[in-house]
Amino acid sequence: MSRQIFTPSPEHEEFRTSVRRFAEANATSDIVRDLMERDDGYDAAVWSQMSQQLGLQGLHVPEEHGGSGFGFAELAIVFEELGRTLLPSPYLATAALGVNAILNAATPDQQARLLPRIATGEEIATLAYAEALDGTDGCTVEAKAADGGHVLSGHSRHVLDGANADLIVVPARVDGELGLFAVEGSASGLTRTPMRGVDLTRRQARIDLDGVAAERLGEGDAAAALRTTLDQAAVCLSAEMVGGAQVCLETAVQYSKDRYQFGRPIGSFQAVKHRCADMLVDVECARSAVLYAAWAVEERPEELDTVAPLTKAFASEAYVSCANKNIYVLGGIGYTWEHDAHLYLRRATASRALLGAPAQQRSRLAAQLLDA
Amino acid sequence: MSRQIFTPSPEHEEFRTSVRRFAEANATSDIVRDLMERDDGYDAAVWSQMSQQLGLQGLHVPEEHGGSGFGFAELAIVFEELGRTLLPSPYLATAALGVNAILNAATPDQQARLLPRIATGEEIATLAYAEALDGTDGCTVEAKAADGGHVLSGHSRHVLDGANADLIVVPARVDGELGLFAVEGSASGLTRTPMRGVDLTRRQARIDLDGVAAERLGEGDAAAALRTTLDQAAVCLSAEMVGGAQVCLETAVQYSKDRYQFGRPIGSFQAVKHRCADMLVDVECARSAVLYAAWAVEERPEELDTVAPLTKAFASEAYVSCANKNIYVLGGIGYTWEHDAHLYLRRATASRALLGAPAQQRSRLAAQLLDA
Amino acid sequence: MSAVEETTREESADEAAFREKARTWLRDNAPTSAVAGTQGVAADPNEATDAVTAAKQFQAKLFDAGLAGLTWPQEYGGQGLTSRHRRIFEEEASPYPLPTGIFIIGFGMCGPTVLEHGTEEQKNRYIAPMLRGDEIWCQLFSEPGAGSDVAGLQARAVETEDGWLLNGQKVWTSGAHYCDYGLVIARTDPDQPKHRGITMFIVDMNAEGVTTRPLRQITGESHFNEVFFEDVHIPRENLVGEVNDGWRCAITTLMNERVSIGSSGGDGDPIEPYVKLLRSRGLEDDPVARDEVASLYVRQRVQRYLGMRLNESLRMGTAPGPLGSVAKLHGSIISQVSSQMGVDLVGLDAVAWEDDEQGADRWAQAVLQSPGSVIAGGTSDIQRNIIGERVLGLPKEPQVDRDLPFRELTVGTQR
Amino acid sequence: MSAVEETTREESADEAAFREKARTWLRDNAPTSAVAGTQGVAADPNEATDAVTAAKQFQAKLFDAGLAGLTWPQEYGGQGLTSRHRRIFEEEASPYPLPTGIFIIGFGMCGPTVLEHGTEEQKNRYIAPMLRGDEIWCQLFSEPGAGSDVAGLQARAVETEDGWLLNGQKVWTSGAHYCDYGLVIARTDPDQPKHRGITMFIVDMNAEGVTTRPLRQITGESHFNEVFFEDVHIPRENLVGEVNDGWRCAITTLMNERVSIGSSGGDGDPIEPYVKLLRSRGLEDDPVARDEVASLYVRQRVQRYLGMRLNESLRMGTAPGPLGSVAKLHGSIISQVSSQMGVDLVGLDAVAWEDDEQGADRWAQAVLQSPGSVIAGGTSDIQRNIIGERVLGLPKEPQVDRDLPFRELTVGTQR
Repeated sequence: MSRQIFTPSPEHEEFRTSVRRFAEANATSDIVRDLMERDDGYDAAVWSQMSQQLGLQGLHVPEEHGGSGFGFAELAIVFEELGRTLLPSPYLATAALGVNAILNAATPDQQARLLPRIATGEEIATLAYAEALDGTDGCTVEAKAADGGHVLSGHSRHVLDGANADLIVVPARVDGELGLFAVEGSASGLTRTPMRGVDLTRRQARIDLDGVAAERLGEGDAAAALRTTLDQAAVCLSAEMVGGAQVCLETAVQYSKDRYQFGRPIGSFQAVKHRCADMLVDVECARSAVLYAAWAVEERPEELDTVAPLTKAFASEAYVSCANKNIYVLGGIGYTWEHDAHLYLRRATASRALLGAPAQQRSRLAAQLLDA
Repeated sequence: MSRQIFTPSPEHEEFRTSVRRFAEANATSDIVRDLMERDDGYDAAVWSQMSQQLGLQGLHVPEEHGGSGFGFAELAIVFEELGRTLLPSPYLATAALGVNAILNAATPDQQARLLPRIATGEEIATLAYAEALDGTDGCTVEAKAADGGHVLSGHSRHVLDGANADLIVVPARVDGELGLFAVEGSASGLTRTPMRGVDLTRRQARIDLDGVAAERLGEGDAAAALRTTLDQAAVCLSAEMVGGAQVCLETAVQYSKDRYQFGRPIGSFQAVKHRCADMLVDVECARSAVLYAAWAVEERPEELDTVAPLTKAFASEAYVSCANKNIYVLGGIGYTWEHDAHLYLRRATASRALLGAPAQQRSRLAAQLLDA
Repeated sequence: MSAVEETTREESADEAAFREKARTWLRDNAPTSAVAGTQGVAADPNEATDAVTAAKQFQAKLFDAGLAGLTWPQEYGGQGLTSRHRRIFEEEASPYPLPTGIFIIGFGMCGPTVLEHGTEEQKNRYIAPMLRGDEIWCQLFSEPGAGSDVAGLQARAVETEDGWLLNGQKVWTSGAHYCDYGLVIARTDPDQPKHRGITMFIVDMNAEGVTTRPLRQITGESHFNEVFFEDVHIPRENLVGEVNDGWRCAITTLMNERVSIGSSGGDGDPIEPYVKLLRSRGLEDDPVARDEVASLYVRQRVQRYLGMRLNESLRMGTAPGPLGSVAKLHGSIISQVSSQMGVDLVGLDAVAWEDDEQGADRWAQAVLQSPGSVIAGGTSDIQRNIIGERVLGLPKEPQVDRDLPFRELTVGTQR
Repeated sequence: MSAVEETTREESADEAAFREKARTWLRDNAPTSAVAGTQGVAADPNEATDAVTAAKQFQAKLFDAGLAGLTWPQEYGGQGLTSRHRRIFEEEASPYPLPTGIFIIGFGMCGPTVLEHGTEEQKNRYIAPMLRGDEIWCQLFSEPGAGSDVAGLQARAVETEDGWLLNGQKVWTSGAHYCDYGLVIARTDPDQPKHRGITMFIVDMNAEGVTTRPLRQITGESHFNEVFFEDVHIPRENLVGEVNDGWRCAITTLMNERVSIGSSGGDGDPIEPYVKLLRSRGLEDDPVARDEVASLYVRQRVQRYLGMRLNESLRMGTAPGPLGSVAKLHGSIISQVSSQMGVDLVGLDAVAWEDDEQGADRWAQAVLQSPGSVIAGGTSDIQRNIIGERVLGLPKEPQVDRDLPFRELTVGTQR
């Protein structure tokens, strides 16, 4: 861990470079557009290389479970770089949701059993979180003890990469508390229905559980573990959003240098120049929050409850704003399907709603400020 | 009445010109700054001329009560022109609140007795409305029958020109309903305490009533008459705000033509030019609403409940925005006490809060949309 | 639009008779439900053929009944009536979903331009078939390399013995695939400064060398075309106005565009979908959602009054001044605010949906459409320049391209 | 600032000893409650005299204890320590309301400029008395006719036998009425283009011909001065840098200004007044008010992280890049949002109050102050130009004033 919060170490810069190289090579516009037409929506070979070449899936999995034992500073780098390219992959689901849910809730034995397969890239994991966003209130899945384990019934929507996941962590009500349960993707009684959505580069699914066998992760009420997992994932997603917003900024800047109107590059007009400057303000503000949040996850875990929602709220607004402003700067060409600008607006729009939209995050912050 | 809603007739244009001439002559920056330091805050001689030369106080008082019998199209012209200059005078209190309260609530006899003195400019009238903004809920004054009339006890804050008014219409609870009562400014038991405020060109006062003799206006519950009065006054105030916003726009435009930086008039920079254009958008949108509202007061009274709140909400935002943008365009000089720019920001800030701030107006609109 | 009816209640006998005629004819002939693809400015090319046929049939009936081209000169097939008659017809027609959307470009932009700048022969030849719907028109000004700087166009028309040879590419052309004629501007003298070497022509869209290709927008739909001209022959009689004076003609067309964008829209009450949304999501008592919907409602109503004011000034024959640009700018604010509000209020269900959820994508589609409101028909920046310079009289920026020969300018992203 | 302490927990023994020394000295000497008028950058001139005396006394004690000018060179009176030492001192001092505000311009802007561009004699003469608080400094760059275009200044310095004669007017000078010396820039060659004929001088604020006048702001307070120079003699040894090369020196001063504005602020938790406001108005359960306060809180915290990041990069010795401008822009958004929110939440009671309502004017005053955040220290437009051109590398606008002799330019509102 670097002693600085905001300043990357040389090792971090090097790591960033290799992730960027990998992402750029495997997520050209052509590749992304090809994958977004496909049913599964990602490339299994690239997923595998992501693990074998860079160890990304196991980045913050402890070394004893087959991972690299790094932390959120490194995760934030990966997410920012992946966010730059829109590489369609179940990485957010696996690394931000699945791994963290297991780390936060599972017993050491369970971790030893579940994490290595994820760290090696063999298994895609995810968390069915949507109905549980407000603590346990919205959770609609019921668990019953059976055969030394549990069986789950109910359904969950908006499960990130739910159709491709090998391991789905499902929050369910059990004996008046909330439990987190590991469900195999191939389990009998589990029906997975892909959803369509505005973001063509990250899939969601509906899962229906009808007496599906499941393993409870850890013991006791898991509401806190779920909350922590969602907040950690929100920090990861915020880092991804900063990467996306940064690319929108770079695209707008480059275009406004190249494009001439009225005999001048359009970037020499204050309307365009100041729009780009406002994008930079958004990006750098969001980046400051993400860097602080990634540091706080480990060094100030007691602040996570505040830092995660505010970071997610700010980064969501910043990304949507930058994605829109990029299209404005591009003008007509930015409004065509052929240009990638809309793919970023699509990603931004979906990401804003994922893991708690800004209004939900603000509502949590208001409760902290006013209901203490 | 013109058959057009938005297009002034030649007579209207002529009337506007005479009001403008009067206002500009009597509200130069020096005059305004002199009056705003004075205790009474207005010039009684000018008030008197306003009536004698232009008949403004009696503009929409029926002819049989000594007025000119015009309507809101003409009132809107007067308020817009007065709003341009910040002329400190109790005109909003008298014409928009006092006269309308009497017209909406009083019996023909009462009107015949009360209105002529107002129309001639002899009396300043006002309405103590602040506590009654949400219907009767906030009304804190109680009325009791006594000696064939009533006596009032309680207090009211934020009474426009309450310290100078000769006639104060006071909403009060009486026998489980809301009544409107005429109180003489010189009545015994009435204490009037001037308040200080951000707007140095329009005064408010606190009134304390301790068994003050009062005459009830009309009969039966006056809640609807009060509501109508406040909505009509909101339309008048919105017209005034359009006038103020228009001057902020004109000031910014003129300065940005005259002021050179970097070898060019600053209005040639898009940042300044587009800021002025945004001001014009605000002003013309607000003006469209005001013109429609002034027409609707008489021709579509059933729409007043919707049109008044939305016009007041929009015009408030527009004025504050233009007053701020004017200062930005002016730069340092606009931040000095000597420049009049801040007097408009002060007026805008206070006017926004008067007669229902935007959030209160929106809350009424939401109720109409959703609670039907 | 009760408020507008109010202003027309003192009708002349002639006007009242016309209202009666329009009312009767529409009752007997107008469709009561919309024909797919015939109402919007541009139809999806894949479903366009039937729609175009239906629209043409309706327009012919309208023309034959003496209800088309109401204010246009009688000698060219119009009715020579006043703008008050047109207004009366619009009022009577407003309850019906008339399938006339595909004629808007012709009636609103091309027709007025031909009437103002065209030759006697052109008016005799083109106006009546345009009004009867026999021939549909499009406008071909925009180019990929020009954008906001419309006069920076690069399409070339080189003079030949009997006319011109046109080469180049146009873009954002509504309905090019079903149109018969188009108004095109092309560069005829690149040695002149950019505004001065441009000429306007009528181009036969079925001529050899004209290729149209649908342009896919970011929503996935195709409402526009790209049009490619490859050695397209334009006969001499298709010249509109003077050679190298086409920019002046184009201004006529563009002014008409701005007015028609600014004054359009607003059928039905646009707040209704949001009210329904709140109810369907159980948010009707949520104060934050209520405040947001009320905010939108304020802007929508203000926009409506602005549109009424614009229409009134057109009806009065006074110049609408800056109101077209104002309405366009305020309209794009509304588009941005309302589209974001929609997805925010719906939440996750607005960004992903199951196959059987009818219309679940509408909020996301609105977000994707919203940037178009800032770009199409002159960007918001251009509108602000227009207001700043032409309305407020603020000085122009230093202009580096006014006097240089066009061939020495850098245009688009060419190097 | 617990997060910052974290980053310093691995302190060297030397640093730890310094921390202990600072802590002890402050405990024994620092005031625990604020002395009126000594904390802000500029005091009200009417109550300034006592405050200035108190501040000078404190600064002298600080200097004598070896705790002033921590990172400045020892040969001129500084302590020659590292930026980590300065940071440690700031951490230890943060609980105390030190009366050092009136020295900020000298320490943050004038001192660094003299150290970088001044002569050996100047550093020997001025730095130590500045650090000891014996002599207070101000900066005299802004002029009424220049504004954002600082280099458009018109104050003239004409060379004489033994120096220069200075004439002209400066504005927005903090604390001019109690300052001993000022850094001034003036035009020495109007035949050169505007950036090239400027020279920087040290001016004795008590010299004959210097008049200061308080400038009343729109809030009614006077935090700044106008300064008039009438035939003020400037001795030759007061030249800073080279003749006609003053713009380069001024850049040093202005860069230091931007960093100090961007990294300042944020003592205490700025959301606290709003939380109290909601409670006092009974709005703590109002969902709209809650949402607004949470929105503000998000921006305030983000601004705090931005400030920490800026400070970290200064501490690391890396260039803070655009962060100063970013923080200034975002700070002015916060100022606008929060001030409007205050008056809106309070309602009528925020815009008028009775004489005995203590502090009732605070929300209105905040609204009046807010435009200052967009103007002072380089307007938001200028910050966006800086970010656009220097950070993002976007091309400059066509420049009409770079190469013309200054005397041919129109400046301000002169004609």
